[in-house]
Amino acid sequence: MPYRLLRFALSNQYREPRMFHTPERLKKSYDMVIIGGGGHGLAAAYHLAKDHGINDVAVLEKGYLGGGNTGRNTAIVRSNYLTPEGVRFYDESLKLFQELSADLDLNLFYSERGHFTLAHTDASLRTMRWRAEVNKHMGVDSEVITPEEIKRICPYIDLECGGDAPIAGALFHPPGAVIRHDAVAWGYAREADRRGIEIHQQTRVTGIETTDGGVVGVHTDKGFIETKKVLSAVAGYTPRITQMVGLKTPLVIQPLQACVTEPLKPWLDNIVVSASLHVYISQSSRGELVMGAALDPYELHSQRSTLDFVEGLSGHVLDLFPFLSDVKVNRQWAGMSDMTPDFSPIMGTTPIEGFYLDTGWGTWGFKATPISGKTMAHTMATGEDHDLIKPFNLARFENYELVGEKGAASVGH
Amino acid sequence: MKLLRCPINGLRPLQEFSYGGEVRESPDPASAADKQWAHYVFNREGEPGVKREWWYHIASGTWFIAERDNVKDIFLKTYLYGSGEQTQ
Amino acid sequence: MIRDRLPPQPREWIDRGRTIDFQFEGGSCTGFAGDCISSALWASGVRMLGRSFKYHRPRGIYSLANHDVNDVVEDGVTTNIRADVTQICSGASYQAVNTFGGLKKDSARHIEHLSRMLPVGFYYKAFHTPRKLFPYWERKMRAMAGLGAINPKLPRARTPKDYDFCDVLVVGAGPAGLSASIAAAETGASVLVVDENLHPGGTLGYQWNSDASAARRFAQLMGKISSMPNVWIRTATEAAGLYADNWVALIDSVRLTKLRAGAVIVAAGCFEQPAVFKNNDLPGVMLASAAQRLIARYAVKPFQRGIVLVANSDGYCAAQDLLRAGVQLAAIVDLRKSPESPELVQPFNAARVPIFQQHAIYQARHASGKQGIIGAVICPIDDAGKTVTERAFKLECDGIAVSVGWMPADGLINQAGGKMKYSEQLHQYLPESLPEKVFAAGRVNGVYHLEAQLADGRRAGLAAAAAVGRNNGPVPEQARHEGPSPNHPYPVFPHPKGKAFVDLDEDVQYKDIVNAVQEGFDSIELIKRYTTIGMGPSQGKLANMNGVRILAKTRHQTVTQTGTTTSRPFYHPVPFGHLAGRSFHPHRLTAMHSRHQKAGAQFMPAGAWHRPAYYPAAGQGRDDAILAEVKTVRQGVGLIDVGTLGKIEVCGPDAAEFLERLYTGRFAKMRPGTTRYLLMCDESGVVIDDGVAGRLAEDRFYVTATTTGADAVYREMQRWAIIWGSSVTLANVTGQYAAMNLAGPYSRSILANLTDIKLDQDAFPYLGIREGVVAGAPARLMRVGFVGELGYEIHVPSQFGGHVWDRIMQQGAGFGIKPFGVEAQRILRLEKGHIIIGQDTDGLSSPYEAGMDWAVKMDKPFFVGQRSLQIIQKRPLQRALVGFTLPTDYAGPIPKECHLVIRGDQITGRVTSVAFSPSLNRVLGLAYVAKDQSGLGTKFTIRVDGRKEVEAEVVKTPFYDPDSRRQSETVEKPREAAA
Amino acid sequence: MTTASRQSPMHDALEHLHPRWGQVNGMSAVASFADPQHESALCRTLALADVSALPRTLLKGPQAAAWIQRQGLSVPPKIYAHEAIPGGGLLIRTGAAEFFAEGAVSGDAVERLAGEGATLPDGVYSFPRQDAAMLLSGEKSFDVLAQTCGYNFRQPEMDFIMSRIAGVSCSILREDRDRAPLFHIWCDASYGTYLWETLLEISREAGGDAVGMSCFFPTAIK
Repeated sequence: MPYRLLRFALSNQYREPRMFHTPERLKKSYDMVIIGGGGHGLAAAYHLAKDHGINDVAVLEKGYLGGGNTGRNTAIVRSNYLTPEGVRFYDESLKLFQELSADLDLNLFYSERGHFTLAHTDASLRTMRWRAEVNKHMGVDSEVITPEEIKRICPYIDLECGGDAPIAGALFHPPGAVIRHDAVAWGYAREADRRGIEIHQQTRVTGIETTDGGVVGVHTDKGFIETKKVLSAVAGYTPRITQMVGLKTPLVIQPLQACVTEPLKPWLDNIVVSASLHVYISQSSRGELVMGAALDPYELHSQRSTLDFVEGLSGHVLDLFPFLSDVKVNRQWAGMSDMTPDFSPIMGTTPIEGFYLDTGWGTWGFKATPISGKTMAHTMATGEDHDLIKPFNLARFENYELVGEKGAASVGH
Repeated sequence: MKLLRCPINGLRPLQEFSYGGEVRESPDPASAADKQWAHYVFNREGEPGVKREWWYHIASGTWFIAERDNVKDIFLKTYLYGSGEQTQ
Repeated sequence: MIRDRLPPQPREWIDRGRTIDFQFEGGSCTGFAGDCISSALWASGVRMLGRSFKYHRPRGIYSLANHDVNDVVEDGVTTNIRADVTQICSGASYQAVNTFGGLKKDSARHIEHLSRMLPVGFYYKAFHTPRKLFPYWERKMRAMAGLGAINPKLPRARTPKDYDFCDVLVVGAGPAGLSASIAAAETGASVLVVDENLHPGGTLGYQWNSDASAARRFAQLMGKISSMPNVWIRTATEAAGLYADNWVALIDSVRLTKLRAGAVIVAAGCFEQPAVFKNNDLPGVMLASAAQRLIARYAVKPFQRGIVLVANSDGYCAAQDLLRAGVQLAAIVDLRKSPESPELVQPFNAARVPIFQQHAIYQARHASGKQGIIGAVICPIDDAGKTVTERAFKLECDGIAVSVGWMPADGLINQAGGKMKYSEQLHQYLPESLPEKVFAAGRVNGVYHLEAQLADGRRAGLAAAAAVGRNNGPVPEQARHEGPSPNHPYPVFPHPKGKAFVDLDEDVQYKDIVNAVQEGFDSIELIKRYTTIGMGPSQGKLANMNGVRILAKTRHQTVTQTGTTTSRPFYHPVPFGHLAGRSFHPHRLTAMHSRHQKAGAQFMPAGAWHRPAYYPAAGQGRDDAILAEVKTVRQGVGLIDVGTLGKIEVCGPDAAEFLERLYTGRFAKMRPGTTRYLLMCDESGVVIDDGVAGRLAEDRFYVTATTTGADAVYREMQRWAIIWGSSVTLANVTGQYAAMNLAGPYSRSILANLTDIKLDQDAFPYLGIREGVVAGAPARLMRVGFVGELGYEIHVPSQFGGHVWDRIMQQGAGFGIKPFGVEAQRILRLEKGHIIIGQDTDGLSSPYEAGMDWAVKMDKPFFVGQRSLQIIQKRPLQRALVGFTLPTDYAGPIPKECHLVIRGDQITGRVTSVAFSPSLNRVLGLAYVAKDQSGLGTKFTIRVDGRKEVEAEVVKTPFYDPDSRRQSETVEKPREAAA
Repeated sequence: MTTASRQSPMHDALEHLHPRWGQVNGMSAVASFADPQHESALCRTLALADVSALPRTLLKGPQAAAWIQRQGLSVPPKIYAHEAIPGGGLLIRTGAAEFFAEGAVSGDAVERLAGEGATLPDGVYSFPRQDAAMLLSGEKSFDVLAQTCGYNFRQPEMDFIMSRIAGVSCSILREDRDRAPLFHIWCDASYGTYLWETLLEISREAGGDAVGMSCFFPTAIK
């Protein structure tokens, strides 16, 4: 047993300090305000303080830390994207994730499992090869493998998929990992808090004040704050924020659902994704199977669950692993995904001076948490879009310069 | 599963339909500036609220308009395009 | 041996006529039919039924109501079987899950000695440095986690699902539910009552076990219901989820029923809540309602000498049941100053059972190995509810029954978006706002007295009937609970040493919550995620309430200020098999499918279709088969099934105008009898589909679309027709027509003998379309050039497809005709430089990038995508699709589709199509390259497998027969065939 | 005039059941699979039959209604209303200007409606309907439908609907025969084999089976 655990045994009292504080009240003004106390907002706060020495920052969270999509996604980390812009960005993220437990001194259970994206048709196999080639070019460990190789690494999988959609091959991404998602938010919050950044939970933004095209302050249900720089990092709630500054975006909010089974002894080490079956599945360190599927088919600003989601998902899980018929689904939930037309994020500066966007995270936001925090912090500190996110600026749409990730992201969690 | 009332086929489960996106007025392509057109092509009314949407009943091939509260996920009324007439 | 079986009980569930033998942990046991695993074991004197999740502490019966998640077994077939609700099977052999070396010897039990090192969230604070060691620790932790093990041998269950409908669904067949169903049914509504228990009755079946008047009530209710034709009762059926518009998932042992209910009445009763004290988890400590279930349902004596911890009259009733069951009562410990009424106490005075008012159990004392309890430490509590430990004293007992309060089973209400509000008077949650057409009845409403429950059920039944338009009569006011609350506001008695559990699923202790708050996890949602309280298989039904109370107390808040977590589906976990059902996989077959099967075709999926990929001869490999098919078409004649192509008829006065607005080309001036290529863009100017338009008449076009695009294209056509107000009549006839392409030099010679249509070059030129009869069937013929040989696409009503195919194959036999598949067609069209939408284009390709400028008529007044293309035109082209070849003598690895075009360290494009062309005897393909690489003769580099680099040259397309002579040349019947 | 032989979309699935074949409108159609008494008994409990051999057409266009009237047929007044075709057959209004006609084993009403051998007037267009057509018959047909379709077929107003069965778009008409429920089911020919096999599997689990056309057209099968 590690010494760190012994110290618990050696003390009579429980001496663990607070991870984060609850400030008495909002100050009159801050250098910067971050809307959204999820992974992205907290990571941005952490990097503002750590990389740029800026700590006069308030993080405003209408609910509780990591209560949005940070705590609702299926916690998969990977970088086997399709476009060079995407791969470069997500691979930086993955590298930060690998060191994150040490950097935040919190065990985030970062667990490299190997990530399969199954192909059931030669058309999807072509896309897999496209991704693999781009990935390899960018130095990312990613390979198209045969059904036999899949079987060797993941012996329980039924290559026939119940006969309806036999597996033709897969994109295999060894660094693909899962991680304890809530802890990511807590770790960033603790380190930001430790560096003097204020985290205000249960604080709702009600308006953003601008004069001649620039931000001057933020209205909240706890009073007005003067500030010149505001970051919106609220995923599914982004349209409500952009509305406050009169900014139009391509975002459409659609629910993404997920569910978990009762805990089982470990049997599935890998992360298995099938785009055409619309299912992705991994086993958590608690032993639960964590699963998700495609987006719900229409716009919705709520987190309701549906029965047809879990029916369809179950059918596809059994196509892959027929012996799970008697395993029980314990709980289902949903998050609100902020979808973009090209399945790439919208990040950085906007036409409104001092208003920064970190959105368009659709179904791929969690895996970008560290890098979006780092690049958005840089962008806010310097006023210039970080190089990694230049391709993702909102202006790309009116310039017809989309970054086509669709082939990699459709169900590529 | 939700129920949706098709003006032709009546009240049916949502799985019989497919979603066609918001009803959007195209600016006049001849007079619209490039930015204005790009705005029409890419941007959406993403805010929560009551929207006019296209819905399609698959089995019968029927397009119609639904006014939906996309926060409560409640269909307020549905009617055929052009006929503002309400169907309960 | 059946040590603790009681004499017959009035409404017991067991069949004493049928004994059942089974094994538990290797030992043989006997029970009666109708016993659940837990009751049969308990009756045989087994006390340790399982071990806990984290510390592997012994656990016994706790709720006997589907919440005993520590008493979970596997039977060698399936796993995570809940012993407290699963009936024993004869011959079954049960093992407790998550033990290491068996339940008794479980080596993991030693973890508890380390428990001081494993406080809440310990795993967040260690094992991560050095990083390379974490995988080792993770393996160890994963091995400890999890309950049952999967059985990879288990075959897939395809259990049927079904749909059902009713006016009113009543969840819960207890007093409130039964009376609600009667009231609703009396209005004429169709009523379905579901209850997760094997038998109806709810509390009437165990809490009122020995109350004669309650028994009479029960008989009346059941009698009435059996006399009503419009009430159905489904027992052993659980309402697992309540979704939008009263869409309800009903789960029984074999199937999922998807029920559409007009209205839903939640009369699911309450969960009895535990008290928190040291060792409150060990075998022998149980909820009073569990003890009553043991007695009333299974006729099992819960223990020999017991203590009853009470905070309500239900506890006194339970104590009486225990006395009647022959249990010696060491004491009744009442948390309150005094009971509701003196009558409650009298029977116990008579039986000389000491009653300690305003006392609490401070600790349960355990036998060695914690496999049972031997006594309790009791001490007074002050007015603030704190234990006065210096006045503590011990009593001996082997069981403790806890009756300190209830929480409504409000899961369905929460799922449906209803709001529950904590009542500081009743100390439980009560419905604040109910969703439309959802109602609550009975104890969910905080109504506890039997007659009041019946009245409240009646009210809910009438209200529900009114909601579905069955009842116009008056709906009475809702009854309220009278008298003191049955729920104690804070049944929590911490102990400085030892473990007092709040959540038995997850082994969450009192101190874990206090410590988590100290670390800043001070909202209920954060507490849940940090301590994992409520995350276990029972979803915190017995844990969340006390968790909230402890958090509230620690933060000096009220329970209302503290709030609660949202409960989500499912009410109880549901098997994948039930949810998946048969899982239908609809697929489409062409009219000639059986012909392809007989010809030994290898099929490939295309959307929902199965299409022949190629037809290997015996012993022939894939590539050889495909090359042979290509040769056949180029040098002789082949026949391919193209029935999966989208086929849409566009008719009416505006037909031509409509196509001009929808597609990029011009169609107004097309002469009837001709065809023209179609290209479709979306509004952003991206290429999305293509096909051919054949003009059959001034007002009638026959339009094809890609196999996978057909449905979407037709759907968008319908929508544009509405928006534009076009006077067109559209019909998607994709499935109505079989279609085949007869291609190759001999095609005309073959067809000539089968049709009345004049085929000679002048009568039926290239790109013509004709209607007539082929092989006796009404047909449409198109001369199209996709594969680049003389060819005829033949469309006939699908029922004729097989016949026409056969006749052509017979007629072609003399010409060596062969069927060919999609793979050969891909090579043939590639030789002609024809692109495939979706393969040679991607989600962002403009017609200009795809080299389709020729198909785009920008000078038209309007077409979909035109305005965006005007913008795109102004911008420098980033990439271009070009044809390329490798040197004829090239012998290296052949590039594959999606291999990259590389310049320096830059990706400038990718290969979209590539193949060895048997006709040109060299490798050729299509690729996206940078604009400045797209000039004819330009050399560029493709990186192939093994990071090798291959130089390719940009060449003009079509590669094969550039001036398309072969599409018009005819070749007479070959001599050898004539002979 | 066509001389070619037609085949049911389910032909091969039927062939596997070794039926007694007959001829209907130039299509080999199943007369029966088993003893006729047994099959007609099944029709009262649960039976599935392929009736794809019946002639069908789809008429569309602003003048369609007028054309139908001119053929001496009464035009169904509103969408999804239907009329019997004299001499056998059905005419269903499937849209404001859309009509679906199915003939019987004899007669040429459908051919005339489709304008075969004549030219249709402007504003009327006819299209082939090569549907996989089935009859689901008997008391237990409700159980089969309950496993495959989310529509409540027991509600009294159930008449003609377009919905999904086992994931396939279908037209469904209820038309009871001598007090036994009878459902016409039409779907795209390409889904025929899948839908037939799915419905047959479920029907057999429920004690039903496939029957021939003779059950419904006793004299007509040659």
